[in-house]
Amino acid sequence: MATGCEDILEIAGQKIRSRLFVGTGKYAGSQQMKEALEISGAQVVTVAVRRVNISDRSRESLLDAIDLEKYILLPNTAGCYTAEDAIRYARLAREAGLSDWVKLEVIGDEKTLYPDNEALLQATKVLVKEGFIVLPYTNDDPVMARKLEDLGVAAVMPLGAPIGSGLGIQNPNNIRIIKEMARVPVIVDAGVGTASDATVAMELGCDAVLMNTGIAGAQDPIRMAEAMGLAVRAGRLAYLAGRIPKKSYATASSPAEGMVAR
Amino acid sequence: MATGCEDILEIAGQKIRSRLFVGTGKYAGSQQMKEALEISGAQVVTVAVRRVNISDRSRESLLDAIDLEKYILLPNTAGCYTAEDAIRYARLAREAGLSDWVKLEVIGDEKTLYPDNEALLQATKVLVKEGFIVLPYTNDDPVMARKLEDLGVAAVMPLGAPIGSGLGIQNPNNIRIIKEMARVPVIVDAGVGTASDATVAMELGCDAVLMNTGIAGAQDPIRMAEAMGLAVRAGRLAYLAGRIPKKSYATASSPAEGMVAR
Amino acid sequence: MATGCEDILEIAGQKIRSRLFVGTGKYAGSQQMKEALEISGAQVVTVAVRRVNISDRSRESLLDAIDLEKYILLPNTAGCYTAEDAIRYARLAREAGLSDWVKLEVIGDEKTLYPDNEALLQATKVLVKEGFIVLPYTNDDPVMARKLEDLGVAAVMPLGAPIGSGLGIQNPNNIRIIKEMARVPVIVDAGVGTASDATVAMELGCDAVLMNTGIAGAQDPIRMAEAMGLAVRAGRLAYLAGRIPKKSYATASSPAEGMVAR
Amino acid sequence: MATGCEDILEIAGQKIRSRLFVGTGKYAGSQQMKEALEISGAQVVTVAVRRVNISDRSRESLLDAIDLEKYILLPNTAGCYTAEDAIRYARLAREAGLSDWVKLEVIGDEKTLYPDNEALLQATKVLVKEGFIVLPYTNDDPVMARKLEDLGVAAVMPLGAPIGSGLGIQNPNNIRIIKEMARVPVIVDAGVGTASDATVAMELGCDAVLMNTGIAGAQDPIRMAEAMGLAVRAGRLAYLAGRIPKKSYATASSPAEGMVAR
Amino acid sequence: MEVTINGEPKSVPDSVRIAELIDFLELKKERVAVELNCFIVARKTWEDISLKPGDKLEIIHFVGGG
Amino acid sequence: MEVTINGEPKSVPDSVRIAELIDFLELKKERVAVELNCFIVARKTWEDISLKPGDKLEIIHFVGGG
Amino acid sequence: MEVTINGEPKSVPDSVRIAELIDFLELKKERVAVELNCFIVARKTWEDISLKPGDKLEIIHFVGGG
Amino acid sequence: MEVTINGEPKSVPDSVRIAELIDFLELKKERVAVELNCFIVARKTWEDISLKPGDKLEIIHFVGGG
Repeated sequence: MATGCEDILEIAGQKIRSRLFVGTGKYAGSQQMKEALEISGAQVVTVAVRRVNISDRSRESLLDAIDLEKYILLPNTAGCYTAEDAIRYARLAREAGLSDWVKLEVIGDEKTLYPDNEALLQATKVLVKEGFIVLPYTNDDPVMARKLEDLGVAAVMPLGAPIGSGLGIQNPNNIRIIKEMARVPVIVDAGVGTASDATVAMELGCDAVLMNTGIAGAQDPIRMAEAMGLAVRAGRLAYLAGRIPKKSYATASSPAEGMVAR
Repeated sequence: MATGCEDILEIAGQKIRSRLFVGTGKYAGSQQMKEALEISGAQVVTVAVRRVNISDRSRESLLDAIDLEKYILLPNTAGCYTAEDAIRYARLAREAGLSDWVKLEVIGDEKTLYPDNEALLQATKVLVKEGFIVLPYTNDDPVMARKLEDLGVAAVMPLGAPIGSGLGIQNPNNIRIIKEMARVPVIVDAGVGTASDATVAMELGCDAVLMNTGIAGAQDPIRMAEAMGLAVRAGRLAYLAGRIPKKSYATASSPAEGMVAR
Repeated sequence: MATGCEDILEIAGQKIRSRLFVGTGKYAGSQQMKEALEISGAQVVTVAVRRVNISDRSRESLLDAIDLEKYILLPNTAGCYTAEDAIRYARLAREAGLSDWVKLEVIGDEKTLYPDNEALLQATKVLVKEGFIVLPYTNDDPVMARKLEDLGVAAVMPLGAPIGSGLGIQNPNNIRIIKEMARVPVIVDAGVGTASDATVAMELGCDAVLMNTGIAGAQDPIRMAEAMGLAVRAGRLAYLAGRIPKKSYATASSPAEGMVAR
Repeated sequence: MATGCEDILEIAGQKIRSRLFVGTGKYAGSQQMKEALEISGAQVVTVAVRRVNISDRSRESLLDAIDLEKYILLPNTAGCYTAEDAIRYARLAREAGLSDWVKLEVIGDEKTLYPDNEALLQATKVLVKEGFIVLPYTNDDPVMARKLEDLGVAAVMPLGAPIGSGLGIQNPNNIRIIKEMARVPVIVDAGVGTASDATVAMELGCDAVLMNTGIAGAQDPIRMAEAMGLAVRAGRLAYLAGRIPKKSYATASSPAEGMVAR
Repeated sequence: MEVTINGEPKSVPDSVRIAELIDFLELKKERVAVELNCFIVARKTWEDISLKPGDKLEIIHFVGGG
Repeated sequence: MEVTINGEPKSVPDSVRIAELIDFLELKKERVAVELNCFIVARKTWEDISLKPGDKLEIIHFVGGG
Repeated sequence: MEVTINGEPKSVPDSVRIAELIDFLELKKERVAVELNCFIVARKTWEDISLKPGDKLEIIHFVGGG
Repeated sequence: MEVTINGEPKSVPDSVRIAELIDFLELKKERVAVELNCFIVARKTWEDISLKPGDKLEIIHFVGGG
């Protein structure tokens, strides 16, 4: 039996099996998305809130492809540039999804898609008061993380790098500090480009990793989804196992004594 | 069913299930070692050649702890500083192990335990002629790798960093170049300190990773062994999946169209 | 005559000779500080605002050691944790220094000394209205940088790493983005540990670098001050010169033709 | 007067003013080269050995552009793939240059231009016996460096990255180890792409840096030459000055006491 | 009568109730949320509320996103 | 009379003017700034303003900082 | 008689065969290799070769290593 | 007579001395080195050595390199 299985993530009282959270955007089709979700082992999946296409009913709804018994939906407020918009989308999401969870994004800039932290704090205040389980997408600023915590978020989700950039964790020191200071789970959100990026995030002590483009944009999304599932588990176990210290020089792994006579 | 399972490593005609090779040194005891080997999923395990302790027969032999049906023994020539010594140990290993495989080490310096490449080439020449399956421990020099190939080694094993240093792959560019030029399997040997180091090695396209201290020296070797097994699979799958390109700026993962009216 | 000498930095209409800004804290004595300032070539020097020691008049004042004909004083609001405090210190500094320049710091956390960006924006609003030349110490968030610009700061001063940490630029991608988006000078403030850190900051395109501990805390502050002066010039020139692109493989620097006959 | 001026490099009894060594290849013309050499401050300049063009006498000779009173010529054996060729070029160079110095290159691979270390050792043995001052271009292998030292080279010149790649020091740990073990000067040769790369090399404790493409290939070679001259001095001084230790968290540079009353 | 749904003019039965409208548009009730003139309409009230000419509706659902 | 300067009780001449106080404390006028009961006192008014018992003053100058 | 095994002097039965020696030392045949005076002794010849006084033997096996 | 210089056939005066050849080719003596049939010819012997038909010469100098 594998070790570390008793190591369960809990957010706002909800036990979560997998420390990999995945998005549902940018897949070639819903069949591909379903397979990717399945093999990734993820339980929490993010979705966006958009208008129904009333002129063309043909298009199947995303939710037909997602087994709600198996997955926890985490609606986002992607595309919102003001606190008002983000609050409006969060409320629509709650109405449509019958769940209080929201990945709160208030974007501050089109090129980086970095958050507008001022507006994020305003929106967080309102939504927490309305009983939402708020998981805010923020930058890697420990001061922001603490302010969000003080407002009552369920977790903080610092970015590792710009959304979809695939640059990996640009500032591991900040992520580590955020985790050391945090009293709520820390989820690295955005920037993961390949498996080792996810492993590094977990080795820093983070509680989970959220990604979308890193999987959906890979040449073979299914394989990458499997890779990410393994990578997150590997990073978590390595963190729990306690790595060896780094040294500039070598230490033999075979015994020095017992050599035959020269 | 997991993807990538049809992706089998073959060395000298031997099919190998797991791309993680592990050492057997430095464990607290053989029970701990057995569990670590088991959970790591490794099939190839390295061993050292040393004198039998004839005054104290009590000590159980390593091989009592290793199921030879399950594992492929890879004897090393650790501790040898000359071609002559390395050849002598390889021959003893063959005699004791009834196998032709050898992890050929000729150490050139005590502080770094880096190879003496001149002596390594000499020893390789002799042992290949004697029918050994030679897997040489070398540095990350593409020219050396090609010379070893030309001498008929079964694989090249460039170091990622000094043995036991835990520094991870110090020169990814060299490892990538070695792999691009190689016509035999490339196995990163030495330097892995944590799971992400192993994942990175595999993402560079390497065929396998060999480690000992990274697992045996961890605070919880069993958990780290599991982490390394997952990390190697994650890295391999990510390499096969084809990662997204890196970009300095962001790309949205949620659709831009379909926003509600302001 | 050296090239690049016509490359002058200008902040709020003030032409500034040197792109190295230095602090005056933590020196062994004012003689050491004077020599360090002198050899660094810096023109802008930061100072802190503190109570006069009225019980012990013996201590010479800092300003006795700084030739105000030669140096531009940049008072800071170090130690302030609220907008109110920072505003109060800025006003005191103006009254004492007869200058409108202020390095505006509003600290958000004791362990990282990272800024409280919300409070920083409030203080900036007030001080700009009062006619201060505000140079805010902020984190490496491009969104914050733009908000500060929109409030009318004279320059933005993103941190490279925690004050006094010596970690160097932790997130070069963010610093580059801030510079690409900025319409005012960008000065990397905090985190420089050694000369190459300063060179890297300038190679990213930044307009200047501000440091204190990296010089005053070195074993030989005078030598490090000289090193930093050279490093900043080197980085600036390299940026202007336009570096060669990076390649994984080699290109000969000696001609291929004209070899003698084999 | 600048500090560190008494810090003179000496190779084979020859005192050398500047720790920046530069190549003479790939310039737009000899006027540009002259200016670059001049502003770089370099004293040692490398040249290649090639056939005279007897059909077209128009072409001015390189040496017409280099004041031999001011510069120390370091002929290389670039383009040689065997010990024999390298020895032959070294002898021709001595005959043409009336100097015993040679930058010994024996290339092992066309794509990386990495050295053939076996052949390099052979050529070194012969040339040292013939009284040459041998400065061998080698890879970043501490074992090779020691073997070359034992053969009597005047300095070792490990590569930082492939020639002309501009990747900078790929394995700082190896370079540091080589320097710690070396009893002759260590000169980083090849791989420098921008000023900070040169600074880093010197901060590792190296005695000098040799580059060509990094300067000649820049968009503005003259400016980059000046940058490199400053960068090498900055790195050297920073090394001598003794940098501050790295810390994950902050330390204030302004005093904690003396704050006014709240 | 004419109303605006998701930014497009649309003819719908006079004083149609929202619940009816959802059927009329062949949408899955349990998958959508409705805003009427910028206020969210709680699902449980869809039976009661009927539209007036010129009403502005937003009908949203979940799509793939990160 | 008693006032508080930089947090410390201090006896100063009755209704001393700030300009006089600075001399009394042997401070360099052009190097310091003064807060009286939390309000900055412009240098040019130092001649005019005299202290009352219990006044709280902060007198600051520049020190080394980063 | 006296021989040297793994660097230690050892008394063994006169002209003992290597196969017998392995039993005498209670070692597992299939786990060890033997050098006699610096030459490897093939396992299949252990029955035939007997030791002489002063012979130097190295008997090795596998131990944990990386 | 015909010799080969730097790989190219070349007509030169019969039994021309190397020193003369360098002048003939308008090269700067102090900047070049000469190989005759794969052996370096020391500068001080250029006056004495004269070429034979079919001789192979390499004449090199320094060019820009790294």
